[in-house]
Amino acid sequence: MRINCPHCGTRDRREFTWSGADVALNRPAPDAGEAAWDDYVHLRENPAGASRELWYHDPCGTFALVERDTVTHLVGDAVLAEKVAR
Amino acid sequence: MARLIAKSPLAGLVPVEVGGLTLSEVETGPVTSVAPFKGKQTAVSKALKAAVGLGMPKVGRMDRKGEARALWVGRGRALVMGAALPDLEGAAQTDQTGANAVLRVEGPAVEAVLARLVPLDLRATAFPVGQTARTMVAHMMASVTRVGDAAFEVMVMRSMAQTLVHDIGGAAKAVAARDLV
Amino acid sequence: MRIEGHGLIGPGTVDFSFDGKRLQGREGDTLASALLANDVRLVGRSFKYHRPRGILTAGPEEPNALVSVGQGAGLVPNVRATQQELFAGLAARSQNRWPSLERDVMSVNDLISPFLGAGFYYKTFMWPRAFWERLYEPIIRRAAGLGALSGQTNGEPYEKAFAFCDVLVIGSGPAGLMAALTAARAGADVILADEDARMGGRMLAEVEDVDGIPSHEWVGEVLAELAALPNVRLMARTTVTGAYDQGTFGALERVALHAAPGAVSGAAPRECFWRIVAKASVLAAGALERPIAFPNNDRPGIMMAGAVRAYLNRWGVAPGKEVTVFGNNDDAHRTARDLAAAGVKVVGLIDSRDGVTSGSDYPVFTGSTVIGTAGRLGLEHITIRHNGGIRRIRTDCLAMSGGWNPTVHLTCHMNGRPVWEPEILSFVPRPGSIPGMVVAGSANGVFATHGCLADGIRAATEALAVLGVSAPQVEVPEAEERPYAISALWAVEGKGRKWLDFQNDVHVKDIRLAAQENFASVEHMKRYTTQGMATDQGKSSNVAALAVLADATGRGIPETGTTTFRPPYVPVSIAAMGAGSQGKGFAPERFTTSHGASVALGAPMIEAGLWYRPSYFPKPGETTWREACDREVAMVRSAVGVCDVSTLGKIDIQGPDAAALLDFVYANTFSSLKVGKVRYGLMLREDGYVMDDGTTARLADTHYVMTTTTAAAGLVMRHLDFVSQVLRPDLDVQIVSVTESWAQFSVAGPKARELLNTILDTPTDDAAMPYMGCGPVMVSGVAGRLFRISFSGEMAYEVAVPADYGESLYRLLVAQAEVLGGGPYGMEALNVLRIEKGFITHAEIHGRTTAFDIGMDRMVSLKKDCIGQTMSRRPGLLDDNLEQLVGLRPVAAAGQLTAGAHLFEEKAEAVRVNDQGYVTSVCHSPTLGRMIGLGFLKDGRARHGETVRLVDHLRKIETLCEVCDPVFFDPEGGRLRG
Amino acid sequence: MGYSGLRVIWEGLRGQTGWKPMWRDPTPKAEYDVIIIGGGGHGLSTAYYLAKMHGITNVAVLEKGYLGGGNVGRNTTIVRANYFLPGNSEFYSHSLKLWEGLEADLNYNVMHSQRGLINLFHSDGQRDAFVRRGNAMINQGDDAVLLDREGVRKYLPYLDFDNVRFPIYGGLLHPRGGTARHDAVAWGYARGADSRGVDLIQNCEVTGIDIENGVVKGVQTTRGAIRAKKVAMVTAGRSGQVAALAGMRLPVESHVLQAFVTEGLKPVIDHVVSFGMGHFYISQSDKGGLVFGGDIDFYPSYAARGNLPMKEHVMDAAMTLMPMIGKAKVLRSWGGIMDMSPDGSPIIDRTHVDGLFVNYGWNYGGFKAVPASGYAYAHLIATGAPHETAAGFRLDRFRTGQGIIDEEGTGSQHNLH
Repeated sequence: MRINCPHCGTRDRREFTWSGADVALNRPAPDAGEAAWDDYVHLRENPAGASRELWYHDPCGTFALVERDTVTHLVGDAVLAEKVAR
Repeated sequence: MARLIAKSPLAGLVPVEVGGLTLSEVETGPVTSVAPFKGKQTAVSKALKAAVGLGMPKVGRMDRKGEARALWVGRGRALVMGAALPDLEGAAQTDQTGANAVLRVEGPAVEAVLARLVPLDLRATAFPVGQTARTMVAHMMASVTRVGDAAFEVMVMRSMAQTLVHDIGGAAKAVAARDLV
Repeated sequence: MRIEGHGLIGPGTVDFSFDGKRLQGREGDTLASALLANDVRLVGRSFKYHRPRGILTAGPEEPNALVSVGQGAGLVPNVRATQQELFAGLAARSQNRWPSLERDVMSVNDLISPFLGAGFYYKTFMWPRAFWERLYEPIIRRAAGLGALSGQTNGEPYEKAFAFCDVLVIGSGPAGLMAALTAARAGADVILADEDARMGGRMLAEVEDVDGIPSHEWVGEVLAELAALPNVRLMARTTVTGAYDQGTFGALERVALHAAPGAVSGAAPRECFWRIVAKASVLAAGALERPIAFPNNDRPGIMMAGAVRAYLNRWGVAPGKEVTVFGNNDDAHRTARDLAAAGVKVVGLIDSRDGVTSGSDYPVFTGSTVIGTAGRLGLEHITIRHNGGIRRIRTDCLAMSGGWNPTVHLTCHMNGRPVWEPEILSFVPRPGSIPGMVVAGSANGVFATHGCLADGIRAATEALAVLGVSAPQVEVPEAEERPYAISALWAVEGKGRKWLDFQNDVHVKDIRLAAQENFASVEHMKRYTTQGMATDQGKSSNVAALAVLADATGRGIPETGTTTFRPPYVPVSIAAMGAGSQGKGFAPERFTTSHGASVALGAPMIEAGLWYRPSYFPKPGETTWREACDREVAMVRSAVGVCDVSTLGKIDIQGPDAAALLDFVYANTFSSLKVGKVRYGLMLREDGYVMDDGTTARLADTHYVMTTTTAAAGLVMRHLDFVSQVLRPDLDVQIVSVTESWAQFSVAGPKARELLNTILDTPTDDAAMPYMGCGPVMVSGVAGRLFRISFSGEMAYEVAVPADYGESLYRLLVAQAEVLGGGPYGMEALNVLRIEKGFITHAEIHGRTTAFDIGMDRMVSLKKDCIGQTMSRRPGLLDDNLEQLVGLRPVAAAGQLTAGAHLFEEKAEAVRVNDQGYVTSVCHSPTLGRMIGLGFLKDGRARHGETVRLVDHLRKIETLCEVCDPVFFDPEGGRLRG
Repeated sequence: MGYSGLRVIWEGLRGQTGWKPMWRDPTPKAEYDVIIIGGGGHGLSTAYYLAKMHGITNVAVLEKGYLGGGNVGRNTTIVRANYFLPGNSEFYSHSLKLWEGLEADLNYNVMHSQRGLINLFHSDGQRDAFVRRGNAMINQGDDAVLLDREGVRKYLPYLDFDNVRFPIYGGLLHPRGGTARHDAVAWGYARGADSRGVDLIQNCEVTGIDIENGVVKGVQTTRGAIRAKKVAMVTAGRSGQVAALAGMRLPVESHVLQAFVTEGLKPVIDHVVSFGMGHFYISQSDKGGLVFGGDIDFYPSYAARGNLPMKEHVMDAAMTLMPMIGKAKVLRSWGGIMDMSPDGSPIIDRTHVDGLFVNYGWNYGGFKAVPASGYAYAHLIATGAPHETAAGFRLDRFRTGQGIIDEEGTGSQHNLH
């Protein structure tokens, strides 16, 4: 499998650490309540198909938001996580 | 009072000739990590250029000017080697002298040898002189930079210097031995 | 039998042996061709019934001719004789037989085979229960298996490598060659890989012309053109074994397996496992011929018709003196034709089809089938049904052809399902099964040479289109456009077993039994009968087995479906895929700057993650680690000790929002820390549990340096990147690991300052550097940093210098310490010192403990948002009945404590329901003169003074302990402050 | 029909003509008391115990593919009871006891082989953690033996004691640990359930779950609507999707775990061995293949196949620990879909819908749980109350933080368990 790093281009999967679904981008406020936090920390869409997820390119220290299909493993665009609108 | 003696990361491990390759240590001189803060990239690059004649390197580039080198090492960060830096307004500056082992690997088989260890197309067509990559060398994170037609510099964490020399040496021996089959 | 003047092999002779018998082959032989040339027909025994078996094929699909090659630790079992190139001194041995191949005791299994039908073992061996492990299973295990491993560690080199290209062409037959040529002429970067030592595929095995010259000569011309191109890489002896995501392929190259060990440099890898990344690929892997299931179709001498042709035309070997041919398709006729042309006696061509004509001068039996064979260790005659009658024919070799299966395997590796093509009675690849892959030639169901050549050009054109490159005009060479007509013939009825999976001994009746028992799904059938699960993965047998199952269940073949082909295409040695990792190569070794100095002091070095750290520093006269450890602890408590702590993670954090970042990632507050001060920090995971701890110093208003534990250094660095890029990209901060930049040494003990002042350019004192202070210092002329922190409970400092000076400073510190009655201390003493002070490590913060559990819940600031704060307040994490950190000391001074023991009330039985907690860390405290420990106990903080019983079942230790505060030594902390 | 050695001989003498189908292929009825979604190991054992222990036989098991085609048919067959946290200990202990009587219970040889499992450790810290585990096992009534380095050498002389990157300090031996023939477990339970009247319906995919006023009414399938009083989901690898049919979002991520088998070899590895520093475990099947595996690929996937980096990592671990297997060749590799829960432990519970139950989150440890999971799930479905051995497997434990069972200590990162 090859993943796109927005800085380094397409690289072997062995250079990356998968870092969770895109739910991580929307951290609730401390007082958002039990349900919101349960949602954020535990519950997952876990899609069989198109997915948006975070990958860390370990050698260059970049978190990317990557489109990937969990059934076909086709990989789409990757953008810098820090630039993703929340 | 006693004076401390400096010892470089690859001291005692190189120079060596192995499998037709020459492995030697790159004397980096002072090394500083430069990472501009938000919105300061251009200003820092200018200041750096004024100081050592090199701006912040583009992604995947190593630039040189005299003894000074500026090596891209990841997201918004460069290592400036071979020149002491003044305070650059708007950047995090961190002394990294001696933090990394920088090994020069040279010889006709260098591409074939690195192909044993690096998951990257390092042939000159894809990876010309001056190109650098943050990648892996075997199990180690590394910067791999082409510095000549048959020469690369490989940089890993200082503590892994011995493993680096061992891995590259082993690959070089195996590549050389193929010719005997 | 060799036919002189025939074949493409060299004149030189090669000596080798089989089962100790010395034989001679030719340069260019495989072991299989050489054995056949020497009239060796019996080469192995089957898996289950130990039936005598001979060479069936000439390629990777070989199920029978598996041998062991080499000896001692270099022994390789289960080598396919059809792919082992002959070399001088090759010593091959047959397998799975005892005492000899001819007389194999286990062939008794064949006699009782009526009772050993498919899945018989599921229905018996159940009583008495204890007999399974003691009797039945050992017998089954010994009988099963093929070759044997030596069991010895072997140091022969193996290799892994990466390669990149625009177009990977897999297979160098007519389609592959034309595809490679087309792509190469277009300027694409091409890799052409073929599993054979010699490229050309079937063109080396057939008698035909291409562009007016013999096909093998044409192959030579094309290869010469390819070899001369700088954008082409030819990889012979390289089998592409797996197709993975985004154009990544695994491939196994046999580098030195065709050379005698010792004849070449010992450094040459035996095999190389390639990771090939291709933007597009052409699969031109050809086709594999399939047998026909007729009664007793497994005797040595019964071979695939295409293989017989290959042995004849490529290796100049006639596998028999009186050959018969049996087929259901036109291709079988070529075998008879070529044999006859070479002067080999063809005693009959049996074609199951009616009305087939042949202009030959050997007998042709159309509308006929083989219904029986005879010959104990090799074929002697066959029985055929012809014109309603039965006829016996004397023959020592029967060449059979049930048709050809396109080699679709790689197209199935990403869950692609092949499609049934009734025209050729085979499965062909489903287009698009592998992104970027185009299938060509026989692999695509195109069987004529001309068609393959044309299809190769077509496939390369499509592959080039993937790259956005247009293909050059390439002419299709002139070649035979022979027909391929086939009619279905899967199994021939008759008395005797009709074998399908030759290696696993699955026959038609087994498949029917599976259907009878309603293992009707093809997967159930496979699993129940083991059809297709042998080393050949059913390459030639699966389709016929499917057809038999389809028939037995009243379905068509397409509805019955196929089992899934999974990587690897051919078996891959573990040593190749794991090359480089033997011994220390498994993970990088990390050495501190003081490593050499510690070793010189005699310290045993132990692993701490990837690092090596000194365990203890033995002195003359000390015979156990405990003696050294006790001395080192006392030394630190009474004088001064030096310890390299460089392995702890160190992270430089700078920027306008550095303080805000730290407040967010730590449970406690760092924005309030004064410049020049250090604070202990507790880091939580988002689920509220403790992730790591350490100290962080504020060097300047916008500049901090954080320390982490050795174990979590990488994890914390990634965590900080995650926070700054994913959770809080609003923060303006830069984070850089400086773990390797600084060599850092702990100097601990009452004389710590005295020692330091011997090396600092400007002496320090309590006012300049109070407890938890920090700042820049000059260390013997070098700019360094000093931190007044302690992990021992003594007055202690950590002094850091740039790593280049680490070794020098360490040697200096140790030398100066010894002057003061101190010296170096290792991990053992460090551990004792911290337990005496109740300091925690990952033994306590093991991922299941909260700040509440370790008594630090008040550190979790509620005045700010921080990672883990919200979830740490879940009710389930704040229950008093949870296990809390306590100290433990034995009631009797000599009492033993052990880490990993569990805690119970004094009188309670030591069973799970009474479990009260467990012990995490113990040591003998030389300071207190007894063992002490840390552990977790239910509601432990409220139980100080209570007596609990420690039980270590494993070591048979029970000890009454007093529960106490985890700080055993200097609870007021007076010593820390000096 | 009963199976026995005598029967095998009798059928051998008469050409195997008397063997009856293992299970029927019934047409779905309009209504069942209980519908079990998923004909894998857990679903089949649930059906079996519903019939056997609770007398509930008007049950359908709906399987979208073939029986036992999920993880029960693609795993490394290890059976053990070596957990150390309350909640898991009692459950896996119960499961092992059921395994030990399974052949007699099912009249089917599942080849449960208690050849012993050895977990190696490579540092003092790991040893202490394994001692805690071993003591917990004995507290639970199971067995464990602490081996030092020399003790390990007696059992596993072929390890590379001298050169392995992370030295072998010792091992924890679980004598009753071992392996079983994975397919046979599914088939044995299927046959047992079928013979008690349960309808096993293959090639029947559930496409909807009918809920009215918070009460489950039945399911929609590719073979039509089927009504049911109770519906039990047990679809490892698809838990999230099936639960979504009932409007539920689960704490689950689905990841791929690869496994490998070599060509057949004469006996060389007599135990189940696991390496403590590289996610590698191995045993040798009765057929002679070395069966081994490692960690998940660490990215979510429903593809049931993995990629090279983890394959190589597993081979790397093999080569440092026991280089003598280097000459063995990997014959086949495959991937299973693991439903990873936030604490690495499973869920067997009711849901917010009356009559609808969940059983999922077995991470990569589901095979050994097959007997006890079915046993406990059947109990929950039949009585409405959790079985005492599975009371800890609550769905709400993550939200409340109460009774989290995190054996790995890696916290709520599903892929790190």
